[in-house]
Amino acid sequence: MDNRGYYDGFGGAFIPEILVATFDELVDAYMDAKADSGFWREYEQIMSSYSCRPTPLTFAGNLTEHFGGAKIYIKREDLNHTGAHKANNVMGQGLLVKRMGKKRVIAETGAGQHGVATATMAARFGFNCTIYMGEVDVERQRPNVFWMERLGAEVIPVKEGTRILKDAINEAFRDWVTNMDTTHYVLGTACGPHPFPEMVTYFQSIIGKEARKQILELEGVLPKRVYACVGGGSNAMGIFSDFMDDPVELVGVEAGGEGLESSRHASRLSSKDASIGVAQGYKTYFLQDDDGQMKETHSIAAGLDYVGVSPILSHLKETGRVRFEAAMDHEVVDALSFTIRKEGLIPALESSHAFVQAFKEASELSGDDILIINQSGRGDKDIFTVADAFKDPGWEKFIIKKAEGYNA
Amino acid sequence: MDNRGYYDGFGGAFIPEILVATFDELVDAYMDAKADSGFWREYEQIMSSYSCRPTPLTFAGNLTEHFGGAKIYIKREDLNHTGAHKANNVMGQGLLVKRMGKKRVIAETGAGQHGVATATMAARFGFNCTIYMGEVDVERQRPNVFWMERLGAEVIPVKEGTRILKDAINEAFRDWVTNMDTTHYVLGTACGPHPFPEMVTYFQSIIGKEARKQILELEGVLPKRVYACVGGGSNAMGIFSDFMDDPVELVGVEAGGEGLESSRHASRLSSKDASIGVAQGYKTYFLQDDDGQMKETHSIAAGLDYVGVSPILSHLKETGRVRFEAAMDHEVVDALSFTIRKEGLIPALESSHAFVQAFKEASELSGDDILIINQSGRGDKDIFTVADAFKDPGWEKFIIKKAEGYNA
Amino acid sequence: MLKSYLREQRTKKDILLMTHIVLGYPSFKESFRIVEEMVEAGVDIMELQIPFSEPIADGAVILKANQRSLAAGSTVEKCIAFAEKAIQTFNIPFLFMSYYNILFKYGVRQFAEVMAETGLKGAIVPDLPPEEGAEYIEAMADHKLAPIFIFTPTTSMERMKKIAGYADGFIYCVARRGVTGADTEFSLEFQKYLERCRSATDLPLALGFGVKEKSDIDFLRGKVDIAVVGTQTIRIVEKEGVDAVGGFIRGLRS
Amino acid sequence: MLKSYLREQRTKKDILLMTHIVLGYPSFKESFRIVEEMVEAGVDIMELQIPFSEPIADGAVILKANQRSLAAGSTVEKCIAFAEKAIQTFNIPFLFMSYYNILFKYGVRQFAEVMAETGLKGAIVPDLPPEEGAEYIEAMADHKLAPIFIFTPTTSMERMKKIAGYADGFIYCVARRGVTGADTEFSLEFQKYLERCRSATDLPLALGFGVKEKSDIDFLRGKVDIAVVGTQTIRIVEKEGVDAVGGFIRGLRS
Ligand SMILES: Cc1ncc(COP(=O)(O)O)c(C=O)c1O
Ligand SMILES: Cc1ncc(COP(=O)(O)O)c(C=O)c1O
Repeated sequence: MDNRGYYDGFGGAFIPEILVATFDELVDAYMDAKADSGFWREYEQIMSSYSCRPTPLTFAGNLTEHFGGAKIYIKREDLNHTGAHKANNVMGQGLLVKRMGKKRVIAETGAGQHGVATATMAARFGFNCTIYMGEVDVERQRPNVFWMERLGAEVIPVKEGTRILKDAINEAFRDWVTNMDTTHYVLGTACGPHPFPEMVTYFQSIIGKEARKQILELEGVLPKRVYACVGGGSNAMGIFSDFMDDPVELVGVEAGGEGLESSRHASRLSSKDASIGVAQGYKTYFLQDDDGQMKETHSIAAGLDYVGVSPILSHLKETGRVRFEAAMDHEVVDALSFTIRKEGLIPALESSHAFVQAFKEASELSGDDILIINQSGRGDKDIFTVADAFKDPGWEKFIIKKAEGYNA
Repeated sequence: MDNRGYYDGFGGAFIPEILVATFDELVDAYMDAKADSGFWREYEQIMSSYSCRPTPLTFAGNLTEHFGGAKIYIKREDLNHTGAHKANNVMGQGLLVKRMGKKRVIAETGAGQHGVATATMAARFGFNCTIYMGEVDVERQRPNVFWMERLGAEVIPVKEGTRILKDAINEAFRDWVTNMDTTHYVLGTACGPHPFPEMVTYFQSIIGKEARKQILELEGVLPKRVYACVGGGSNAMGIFSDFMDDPVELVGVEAGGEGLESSRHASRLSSKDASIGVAQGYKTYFLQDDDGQMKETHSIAAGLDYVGVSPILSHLKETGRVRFEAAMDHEVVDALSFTIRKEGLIPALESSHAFVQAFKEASELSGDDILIINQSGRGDKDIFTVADAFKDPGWEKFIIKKAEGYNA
Repeated sequence: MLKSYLREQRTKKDILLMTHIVLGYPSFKESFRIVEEMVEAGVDIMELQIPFSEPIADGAVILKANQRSLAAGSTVEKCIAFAEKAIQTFNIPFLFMSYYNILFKYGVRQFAEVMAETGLKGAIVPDLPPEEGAEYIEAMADHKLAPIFIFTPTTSMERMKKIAGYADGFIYCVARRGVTGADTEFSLEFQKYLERCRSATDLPLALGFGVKEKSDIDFLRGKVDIAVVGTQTIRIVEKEGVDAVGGFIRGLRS
Repeated sequence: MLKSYLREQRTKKDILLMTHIVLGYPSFKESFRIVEEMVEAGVDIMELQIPFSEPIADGAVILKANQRSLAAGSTVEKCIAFAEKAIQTFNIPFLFMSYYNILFKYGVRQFAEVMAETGLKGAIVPDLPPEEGAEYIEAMADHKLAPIFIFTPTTSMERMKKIAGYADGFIYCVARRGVTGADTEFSLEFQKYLERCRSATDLPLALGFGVKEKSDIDFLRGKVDIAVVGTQTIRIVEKEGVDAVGGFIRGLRS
């Protein structure tokens, strides 16, 4: 592996020696596929026949009218099979796994979204599948665990560390260094050692390719700004990548949690709490202490609750090509609520972060300007969190009654 | 209203006199729209930009291989916005409401699927929205109630009668006869008085139009058989209608519940328990006693748990054009489970009825034959039912813990 | 025939009173006592509702009465037997009121036949517009029974005339939008509606939906031939018991 | 220099023993007593692991030790102070073992400097392949510290030779796929792997991962220069207490 995936100092492949050969193989398979003109077609074909790509670019007429500024368009990754952009990445990696002749996939998951997507891909391709999930997440994201198990995946609760996403990643690596001959690790976001940031971006770039074509067809002009939430950075990189050379402002929105001053957040690029470090195989901004120990993070959106961030985004932060903002938990619930009410769309809590920032800025812009928000996933998966945020008494009664039935 | 929507004696419009003018207006608006060549284009446009039509026709390679007979294709209505074919009907009727200049919509709902779809449409179009839902269904389908409320709809629990779908329909009619000047009743299936069976079929026919075109493009030949579940009959009519004049066998699958001999089912066309009658404004087969009183019905799938059935399907039953079968609750759970495992698809419990019958027949057919199954909706909405069917201990623990949190 | 009987009664009273009960609610025995109270209090004609599981034109009170009656075991047969006994006992005309499925399942012709044999004078079927009722209209005519049809505030003059052509006995004018049991505002607009009804037919006119007290009847006097009291008597029975019915009825026209 | 020291020791013993501890686990005090026990029992060289929150190359036992140590308040500073004291007290070479972020955050050059000042002889950084380690390699060389690199069964001969070019002190040969703490099957294939390692470099070879009892050491004798015992001593401490360590170590080579 000569190109080690560096973006002006961010990235790299800090991998245990035992995995070097595996990464060499992966890089080769990925480069081969990328060079094969038929591969992208095959990828597009499976995404259009198994998921429903191209996903629509929906004009949000009511939101546009309400804010009285820029025209707001929404890229509908929520309509993907399994309900989020995660499908793009897993199906792409699935095709690579087939090329490499491996028979087993593993993945980490936080919210469970990437776990469900990977288990789905594994069912479809006939792979064995093991999903690592922090014990805390297993408890709070039970519905996704249920579906992963139905899909035939083994879900292993990770009981070490902070028992959330980053610990699941570590555990997946531990599995991988043991079973790399048979196994591919389907990393779920544009993080981790090279080639993952580049490769995940490559598969997710289908979002931006479509969105750019769609907006030009619909409006004949490029958008003024594009908004995406940033967890690991895959949906953001996915929609940003095709606008990179355009005069389009790109805005990434991180989890502001309970506020950037509270230390209860997951803002790596928009807060002063992060610094450059190396962990989980790559160099980027991490929320870490002065010794380099990773900190606990917080977000209402499990999928954004992560200490690291794509090295490509760290690079784009430094160059100023992408602007980063943070949205606080309560703002996120408000934006979600408002979007449901106004447009009949239910963005995931993760995606709702992007909506928060777009809503803050829409009215500053003129009616000729266009905003695109990436709705990375659908929010009905978040009902347990959202209902709690609303303190919905009907929901609580329902759950209590259900529980009584089980206790009886 | 001269054409009263009769299909060889089934159908009609048995409406209270107070609604006659409203139905005249509706029939006019519908006929006008149908005659307007731009209307269907407008409809297709909104379905492709707001939902993601055309939905894919997915080749189920693993199921095909497993059964070793016909090639199995799956029409992916689960990928619609809001997760089911119900979106097609509500968006179509929404366009009509706009044409009629009304500002309020009402709807009945059983599973909650149609209620969520209607509330979504209302949010999008800016209509006021009231949803009637049997009290029993409100209790068991709480997640959908939660989303309807978030979407801005008022959900009214119907406390009369058997407190399920049919009672919600009655209550919606009671609202309508009071508020018809401002209000349109968005009936959710191909039942009720003319023009609903025809009109709902018209909007749902987009499924069959796409599927027919897709299979000809993919395979160059027509399918041998097409399977759809039958609640009120809208998804079945939707996919069947474009194959009506083709040499294609059409198979409707009703809720066999605990068995056709058990009286705990909802099979109007495939059991001997139903007879022709007139209720809820139309003539069709109903599950009723000798006096004409409607019976209680049962299905594991709330969306199939209904006493009546589309008059058009009753007609097609009599002519033999459509074959009707029933799938039992436990078969449905098995087929659902198997489909998840094999293809990574999660059909709704309703849709899984169609899968049951297709699985029974696939291996009898040859490798040159093609089956299409209509996956009318996605099953993740059914987690509370499916988890119970599997008696999943992890799920029960999760719910009990949640409840403890609320009780604390 | 019903029509001529009503005309004759009108020569004696400035407004007639039609009441409505749901058979078998609270019980058949009490239903009979209610009829008795009503007849003794001077009611001129009665609707006997055969309960149906899906009474879509009825409001909450009558809906509940239908369901309770069915839950207690009412059948069409028992309703017919009840009507037979009432007719033999009391000297006023009785009508059946029900939804079309009850007739349809019984057999529309057989239903008309049994009505005639039993001595009923006609029927009100609120979910059967004349366009759907060819068989019913014919069968009723064959047995000299009055098919009562309905005018509403949304019915055009043209349609009123058409409906009147199918009707016999009287026309049931629905006072307003909505189902049974809600209040009606007896406004100027309402008065115009009644004038339209009047000019569309020379059949006697009955006015129902929301008639519940003396002032309503006073308002209707001179405008229609029959005032229909439905939901309100059920409420009286529920609140004050069967014995209160007679006094309530007497108070309406006194 | 480490390499020559090890060569010299090998002239006295047919196999050397390197042990590993996680600093601050169960506590710094106990860590020190463990070192004491080990040195007294004849251990030839020790790895002192500076705990890290994300030790991806370590298995469950060492992972937990890392976390407990951090939870109890371990810092890099305390680890350096510990090493200083150990080096002053005991006359064997000590290495640091940690993940790259610890060095990176400290500053790679500063880290090498402080290691040299403290008297450490080298470092093992399992998530730093030589390709990523240019600065580290240079800094280590500047301070005459040995950067220990790793061979694994999946490392090609070509790559082994390349790695050997960057390495100093000795080569850490990982016995098998996987993380620390699992069993290793010392098979024929394994023997071939060691032969490949041997032919790729003339640096001393250490073999780690899964070495836990006398028979393992016996097997390794003559094939490698150093046997590395890691996880097993942590297990001994956890199960039998610090006092059991000396006996365990002595038993390995007796
Ligand atoms: C819907 C959704 N959006 C966004 C994310 C964040 O990931 P990324 O930043 O890689 O897009 C997740 C992660 O689970 C997700 O589920
Ligand atoms: C997913 C799904 N499929 C099918 C049905 C049954 O309705 P229909 O027979 O009108 O398609 C429902 C009704 O709620 C549904 O939600």
